[in-house]
Amino acid sequence: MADLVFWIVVGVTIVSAAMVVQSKQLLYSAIALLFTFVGVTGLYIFLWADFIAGVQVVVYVGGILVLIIFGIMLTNKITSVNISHTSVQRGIGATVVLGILAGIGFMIINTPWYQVAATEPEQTTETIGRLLMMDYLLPFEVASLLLLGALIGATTLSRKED
Amino acid sequence: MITGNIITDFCLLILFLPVVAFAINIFIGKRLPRQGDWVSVGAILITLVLSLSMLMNMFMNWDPNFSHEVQFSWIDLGAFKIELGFWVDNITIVMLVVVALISSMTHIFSLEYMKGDIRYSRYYAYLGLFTFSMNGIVLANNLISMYIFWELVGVSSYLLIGHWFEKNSAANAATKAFLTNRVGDIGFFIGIMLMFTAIGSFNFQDLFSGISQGMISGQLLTLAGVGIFLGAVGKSAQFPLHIWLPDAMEGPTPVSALMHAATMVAAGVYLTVRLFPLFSPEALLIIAYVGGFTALFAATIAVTQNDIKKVLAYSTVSQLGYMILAVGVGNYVAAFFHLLTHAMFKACLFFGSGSVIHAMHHSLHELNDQDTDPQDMRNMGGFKSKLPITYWTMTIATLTIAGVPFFSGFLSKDAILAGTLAFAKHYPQHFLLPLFGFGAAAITAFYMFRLIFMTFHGEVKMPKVFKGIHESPRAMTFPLILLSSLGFFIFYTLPYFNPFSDHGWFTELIQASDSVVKGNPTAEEIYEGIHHAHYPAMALSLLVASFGIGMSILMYMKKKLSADIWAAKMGFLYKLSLNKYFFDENYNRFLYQPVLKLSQAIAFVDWDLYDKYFINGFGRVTKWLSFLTGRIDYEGLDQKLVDGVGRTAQGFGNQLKNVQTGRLQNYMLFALAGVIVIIVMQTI
Amino acid sequence: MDSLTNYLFVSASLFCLGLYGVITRRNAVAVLMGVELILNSANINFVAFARFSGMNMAGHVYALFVIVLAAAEAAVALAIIINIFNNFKTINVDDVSQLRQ
Amino acid sequence: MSNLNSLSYFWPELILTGTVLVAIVADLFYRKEDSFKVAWWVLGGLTLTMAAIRMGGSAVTDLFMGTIALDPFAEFFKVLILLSTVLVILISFKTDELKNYSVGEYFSILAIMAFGLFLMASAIDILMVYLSIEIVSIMSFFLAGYLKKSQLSNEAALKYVLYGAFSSGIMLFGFSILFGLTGSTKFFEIRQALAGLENGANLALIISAVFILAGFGYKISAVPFHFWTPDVYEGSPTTITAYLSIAPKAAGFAMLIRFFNQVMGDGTAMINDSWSALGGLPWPQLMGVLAVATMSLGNLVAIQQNSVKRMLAYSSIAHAGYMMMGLPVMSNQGIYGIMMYLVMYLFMNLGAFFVVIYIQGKTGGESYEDFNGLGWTMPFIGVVMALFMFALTGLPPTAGFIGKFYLFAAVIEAGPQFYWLAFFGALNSVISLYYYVRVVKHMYLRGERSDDVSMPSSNLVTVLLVFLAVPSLVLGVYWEPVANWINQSLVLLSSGM
Amino acid sequence: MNHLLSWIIWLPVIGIVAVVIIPRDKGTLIKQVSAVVTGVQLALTIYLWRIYDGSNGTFQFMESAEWIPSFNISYMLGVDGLSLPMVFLMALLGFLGVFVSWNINKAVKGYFALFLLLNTGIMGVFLSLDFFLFYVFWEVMLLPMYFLIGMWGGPQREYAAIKFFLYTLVGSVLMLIAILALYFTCGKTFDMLVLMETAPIALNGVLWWGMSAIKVIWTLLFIGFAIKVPVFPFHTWLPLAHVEAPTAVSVILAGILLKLGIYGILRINYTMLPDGVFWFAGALAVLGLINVIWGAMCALAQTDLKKLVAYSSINHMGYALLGMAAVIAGSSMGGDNLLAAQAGLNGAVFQMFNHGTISAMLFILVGVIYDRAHHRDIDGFGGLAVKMPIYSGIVALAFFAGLGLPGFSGFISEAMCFIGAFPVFRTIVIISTIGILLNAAYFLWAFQRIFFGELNEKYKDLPEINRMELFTVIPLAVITLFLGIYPRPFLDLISETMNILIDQVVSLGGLVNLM
Repeated sequence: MADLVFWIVVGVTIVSAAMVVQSKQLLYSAIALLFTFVGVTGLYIFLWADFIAGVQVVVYVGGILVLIIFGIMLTNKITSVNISHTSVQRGIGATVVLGILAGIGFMIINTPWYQVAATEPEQTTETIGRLLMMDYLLPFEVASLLLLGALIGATTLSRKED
Repeated sequence: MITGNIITDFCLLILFLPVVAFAINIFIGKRLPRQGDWVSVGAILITLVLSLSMLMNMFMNWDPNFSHEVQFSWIDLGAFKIELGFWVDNITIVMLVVVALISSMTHIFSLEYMKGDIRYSRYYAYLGLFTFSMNGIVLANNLISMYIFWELVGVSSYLLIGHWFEKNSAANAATKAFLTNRVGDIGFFIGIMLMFTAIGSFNFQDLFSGISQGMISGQLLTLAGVGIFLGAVGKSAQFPLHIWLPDAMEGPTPVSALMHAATMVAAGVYLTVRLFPLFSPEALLIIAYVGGFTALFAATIAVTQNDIKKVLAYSTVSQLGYMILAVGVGNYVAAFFHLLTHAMFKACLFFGSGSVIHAMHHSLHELNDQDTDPQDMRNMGGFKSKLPITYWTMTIATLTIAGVPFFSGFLSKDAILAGTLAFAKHYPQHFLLPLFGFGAAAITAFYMFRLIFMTFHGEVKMPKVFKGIHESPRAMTFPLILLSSLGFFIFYTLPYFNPFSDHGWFTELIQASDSVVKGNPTAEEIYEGIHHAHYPAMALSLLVASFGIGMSILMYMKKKLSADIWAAKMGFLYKLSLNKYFFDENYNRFLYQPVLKLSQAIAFVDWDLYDKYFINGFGRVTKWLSFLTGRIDYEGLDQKLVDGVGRTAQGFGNQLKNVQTGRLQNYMLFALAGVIVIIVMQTI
Repeated sequence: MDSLTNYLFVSASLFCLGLYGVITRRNAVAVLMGVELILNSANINFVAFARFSGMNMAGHVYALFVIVLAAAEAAVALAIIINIFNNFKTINVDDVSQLRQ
Repeated sequence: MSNLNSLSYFWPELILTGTVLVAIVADLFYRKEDSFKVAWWVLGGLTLTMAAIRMGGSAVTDLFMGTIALDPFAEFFKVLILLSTVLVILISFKTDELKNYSVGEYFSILAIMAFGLFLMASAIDILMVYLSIEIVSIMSFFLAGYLKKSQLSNEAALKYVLYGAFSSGIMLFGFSILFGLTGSTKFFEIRQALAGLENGANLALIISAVFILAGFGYKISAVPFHFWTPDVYEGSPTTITAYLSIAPKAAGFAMLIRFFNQVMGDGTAMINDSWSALGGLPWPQLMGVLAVATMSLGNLVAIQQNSVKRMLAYSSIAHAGYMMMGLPVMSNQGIYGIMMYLVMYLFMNLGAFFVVIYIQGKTGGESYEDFNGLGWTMPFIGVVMALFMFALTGLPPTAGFIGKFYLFAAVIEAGPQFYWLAFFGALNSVISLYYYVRVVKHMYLRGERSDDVSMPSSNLVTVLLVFLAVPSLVLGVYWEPVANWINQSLVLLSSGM
Repeated sequence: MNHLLSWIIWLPVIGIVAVVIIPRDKGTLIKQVSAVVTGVQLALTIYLWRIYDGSNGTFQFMESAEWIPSFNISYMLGVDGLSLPMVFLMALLGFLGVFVSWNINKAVKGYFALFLLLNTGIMGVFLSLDFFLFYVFWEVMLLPMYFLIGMWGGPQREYAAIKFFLYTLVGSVLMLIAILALYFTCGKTFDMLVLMETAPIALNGVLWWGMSAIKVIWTLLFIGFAIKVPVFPFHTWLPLAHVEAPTAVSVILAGILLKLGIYGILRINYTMLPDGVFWFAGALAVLGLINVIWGAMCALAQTDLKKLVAYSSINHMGYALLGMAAVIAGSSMGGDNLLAAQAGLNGAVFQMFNHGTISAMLFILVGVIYDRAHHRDIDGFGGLAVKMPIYSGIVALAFFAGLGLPGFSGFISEAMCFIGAFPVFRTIVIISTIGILLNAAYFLWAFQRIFFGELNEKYKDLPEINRMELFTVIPLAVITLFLGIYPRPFLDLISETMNILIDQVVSLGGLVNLM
């Protein structure tokens, strides 16, 4: 059962991701992206990463995706939702990408990955929090500066100059 | 009595007085009274006096083996040393007198002949330079200074031939003379290098002793000898480098007398005489053949020439050939003897022709005739009455050259012919050498009398011109008289008086020394041979001379035989001779033009191909590469190829195209491809 | 399902699809979506590696930061895109590339 | 070192953060016309930061639980970054491009970027690496697109952001693999784990390293990750172009060196003269090929540019290529060469860009033709520009030569197997002569002597140019102090503490 | 004076400062200052010549100071018999060059500043004993040269200038690689004196890619120097640069710059890579031969007088190459023929000096006629000897000196080169003697076309050479003549140094066959 669900999640993720990059309608791509994000969230759950799964839903689905859809809407007349967009260099692009996929696949199979069995933790949030406050305090603080900068930059860019 | 140090001083004076005169005249000559000619004349006369006093000294201290050498260190690098200096022996002294005498005569002759010339002082300056260089050759005791003065003689010849450089022919002749001489000089220089490499010295004595010790022998020695001889071929205008000498007649006639008859061209002979001991038998044979052939060959050209100076020029070549021939057969004393006598009579002949030309020139000038060639014998005739001194002196000189007894030429020529005869007797396979000699003798007699007859006898060809002909002034006739009188045998045979034998002070004081090369006959052996051949040679030479003179009389004086008909009969040969065997034309066609063409081709290759395409090609390839890289970098792979159709169908009119990124994808694709490449490279 | 390689293959597929999107899409927003796929694939890796190496939570922290930065980046990118549109919507340009003309 | 203890070593960064905040706040109080006054606050802050760095002593330790390193090596790059930031801010006073914009944010963002660059130079944790690169990138995006009304600038920003996101995505994937292989984010732990890996992991290692290299290569614009460079350089405000061509490149090199030395190398650098690559992989030759490709491409494309600014942009790729020559030899000398080159490059390249900015203001263009006869009409500018051009070419006695000299020396010292690298480097400097001298040609050989001679309009321009030109020349004649400084800075934190 | 050499090098820099300070409307003052500075420099070099001890061929008047201790770079100067003549020649031509440039009116200030800078650069190359210093000076020359050709040159000056620049830079970057290779393989020092001792030993048997390191370094250095000489096939920058450069710059180019190449080969290749000398001597001789013949043939075909003179430089440098190749005669392989080695090497150096004076003279004279007729087409003149007897006389003198006429110094040096090379490279030397003929051919033919024949009516009012021009030519002519008659003062000065050089090559080189 769990296996079935897993493969369904995987299927949803990959198929929708393929739609993201394939669809001729930009908006369809955005919607497919939603399913991808959700699928990835599912994978996180399978990986016992509850906190990350939550963040994924909130930030990606709730934030980034909305942002993207806004972007699509804002850059197009709101009335026409039917926005087609084109692709370039599909053939060669696909070749290159398949090459990379083959390489990575080969790597995945052949590499003796470092694996340690572990039991499922109660929840990950606390550990993550501790890590953030201890080992990764500096990145945590720095990230805030980054966000501040991004904020300033984004407002500067979007502000109408007079 | 003059001793060592004084001889050195004399030699220094003889050498440097003319060059001082040169310096004075070249810099301030124009501002001096009489344009400075007195400086040069004075200097050369002092030189003459000094040389004569050395000659007197030679007579007083009768010593056939007199030798005096001084030298100083010119270059000293430790191992590599060059010492320059003088080597004075009897040959040197005689040669110094010849140079000084002819040069003085030329200076005096030119006082009148060159009067009013626009570059009068420069002319005298150059004469000084020449005398200096010639004396340098005469005095040299080593190959390097020989070579140095050798070249300097070439330069003064260049300057003097080109004296009237406004005339293209003169300018051409000057350049030609220098370049042709240089061809010979290359050989000379290679010879010097061969000698030096083997022996390590340039000094003549060292060379002789080195060769006798066998430090250089066999083919190498022959090669070195031939190389050195090539220098003589150039300077003495031997076949095939004879072409410059006739052209050199573009120079003022006194110059022709001095350089292109008496001294400079004799330098080649002098060189071979000086270095005779080091020539190997093979080299000598080559020398003999070149000389013999030249003697005959030039004579055949002289026969048909109409320009009075050209006849004399070819005659000079022929006579030089004689001398070379004599050296080749080992009879180098005879060669030097002939050099001496030839200097006198040929200078006289040239001065004579100068006198004639001078007279013609004046006459034509008065008539305002620019077109008539004052040197063409066909415009002359019957001048005997108008130019008596010239006529008589030239006739004496002609008799001398023709080898008529009682004149010096008879003695010297006889000695040479005897030598060839003796040589042929010893080596019958070289029978051609005496044939060359006797043939040339016959023809010489013929054409020289032809010259006299055409110029001074017969009917007047141009009466108008004839009217204006006057005997030359004393400054010009004096040298003529002096030199022609030196054509009598007596001056060379003293203290003996036998018109049929060259035995005299000359042969006693100037004695052949043995060759240092093994295999060459000793001087004694050669002398013996000549001695035996003496009478047959004399008889034969008298025969051929009288034959030549007789033919000439018949043809040009008595007009019993028509020259034109004979010319027509000879047809092809006549044409060949008249056109000097087309040497200039063929050289031009097969040598100069190809070299010029080659040089142009090389310059073209260098500049328009190599530089333009190869060197600039680097730049071009870089630019092309840059363009190519730029294309790839800008455009990526051509999008039309990759995804052309879809783009053109849908790409335009889209609202979003402002946000479309175009080539960005290409960049990313390239980056990705790069990643793959790197991974592959790393993995393999 | 409890195999590391499964997750890695999923992530590799996502990664490649993302790459494909990035290099084929002409629309900037679509390119951005491709980038998001790539980031997600990396995150799957991080989390999966964390899970199979004895719950190494550093991976989770890393994933967390990636998500945050992705959000920031997306915001910035969209701000730029919108800015371009705002500034030039009235200008009729045939091709976007003014550069390199 | 624990977080709390680390703070006392963290003064420069703290001051810099404070500067950012002050600048942001100060900006609120200025009207648009006065917004450039923010720069003074920033400059003040940067000066304080510099002072803090100089006073910091030369401790070698890790900070904040092993996320960043404190060592003279990082300090060296921080000084370079500060110096270039200060200079760019000063130059920004004189540019016309920013005239119609409120520039308060511009300076604040520059300060944040400097902060990011600091972290890049000292990061020893792959999370920190990613984070710092992102800070720098995002700030660069803004700065590149700062001229909102300029289509070029907008495009530059767009391309930059997409390309940046793309390459950081790839890098991130690489990091994730590395994490999977080693289970850690800290450099030293990673190295230890890698050292114990089996051979079968080599492919994974290679792939992750190459993916990571894509991110670093993007920062130093190495072929084939350089494609964004020309577009962004041309579209950005010229001041930013100048900045981008120096500071992020310096930080990128610092990071690259640190990463390949401490993670991919055997980690013993700065102790021995040379180190070896991990697992005996042929990194050196690959790096050499990339270096040659980078310099050749930069040069070849620079040749055909008609705009001096674009030429400088491409040539900055070439200069990155020269600097990369120091990497493959894997020796102190190589790193020494890179550092030396960076110092020299800072002055001459900023100088060249400043002249271009100045000329843009004077003639309104940046093509070669705009430089015609400049040597005659503006003798001072002409002379310094000629100096910068010759310095960039690498002719003695200019600073550029010394930079190249040390790089070549490093390559040659590494032995004959690298001579080809030196050969190509040499060849490339000849090629570069062609286009650099072209500027000189237009300045001096074109145009005539004129009586209408003008000197720079403001003292700041003169002072700045002199400040940039004098080191460009003097360091070419006497650079012993710089050499000593680098010698002392050649100490990397080499293991976890 | 303790720092005589430094003074000689840096004096022009003082001049530059002065020139820069003088207001630009005072052109004459600038020229006068330049003249004074170079004059003082010339006086110093003459003084140096006088106090230099020729019987001791080692370096003298050495100066040494720390410069960049961290890289073992020092400021080290010294002069020996090889550099002294070149220093003197540079001072002389620098001094005369100021007067040759007297009629420069465009941007006088810049011109003289650059001219003086060039002077410093060249002096520095000749006097420096530190390899790094050497290289810096070597490159410093390029900049002023570029500007001098590019700004004051002829119609194609831009092309000529950049071509010169690129060409020589290729050479010098290769040289830099070689210098660094020497530095690292021979004990990390730039001190030439030390390298002369260590390099021949340290490089012995070192193989790079299966090839002897000596060969590699030799080749790199040689290309660098050969471009300057210029040795065929690296010569094509020269005609162009010479033709386009202003007269004074052509004078320096031909008179000094070309010598730098040979100086470098002798100073560096010969002393540090003696094994390479033996390896390369044959090729050197062949290159010399090609230079001789090729240069002469090209000169023969020229219609531009200046180009002709330029190609004649290529031709003349060929003789020096031949002479240099002769050095191997001194070894046991060459038959212990010390004679030939001495003749060749001294001849080569002497030839350098002579070509310096002679070609300088030629270029000045070409400049004279160009100033008057505004063209240099040989066939465009004719009969000028009538109008300009003094000028034509001096040209004749210069041409004769150029074609190696005895009595002029060129003859001695050419002869010495030939004599030296002959024992070892017999065939090559014999073929190259054709050059003697071609030399004469192109010079005399040109002379004839310009000065002989009927006067070209266009030039019937051509003014005679003036005093200033005469002043620039006469010292050179006097030197040429004097040394042509009595070369000992010069040869005695250099011969000891040459002996040391020969000894260095012969005793350290040729011991092993290079791979």
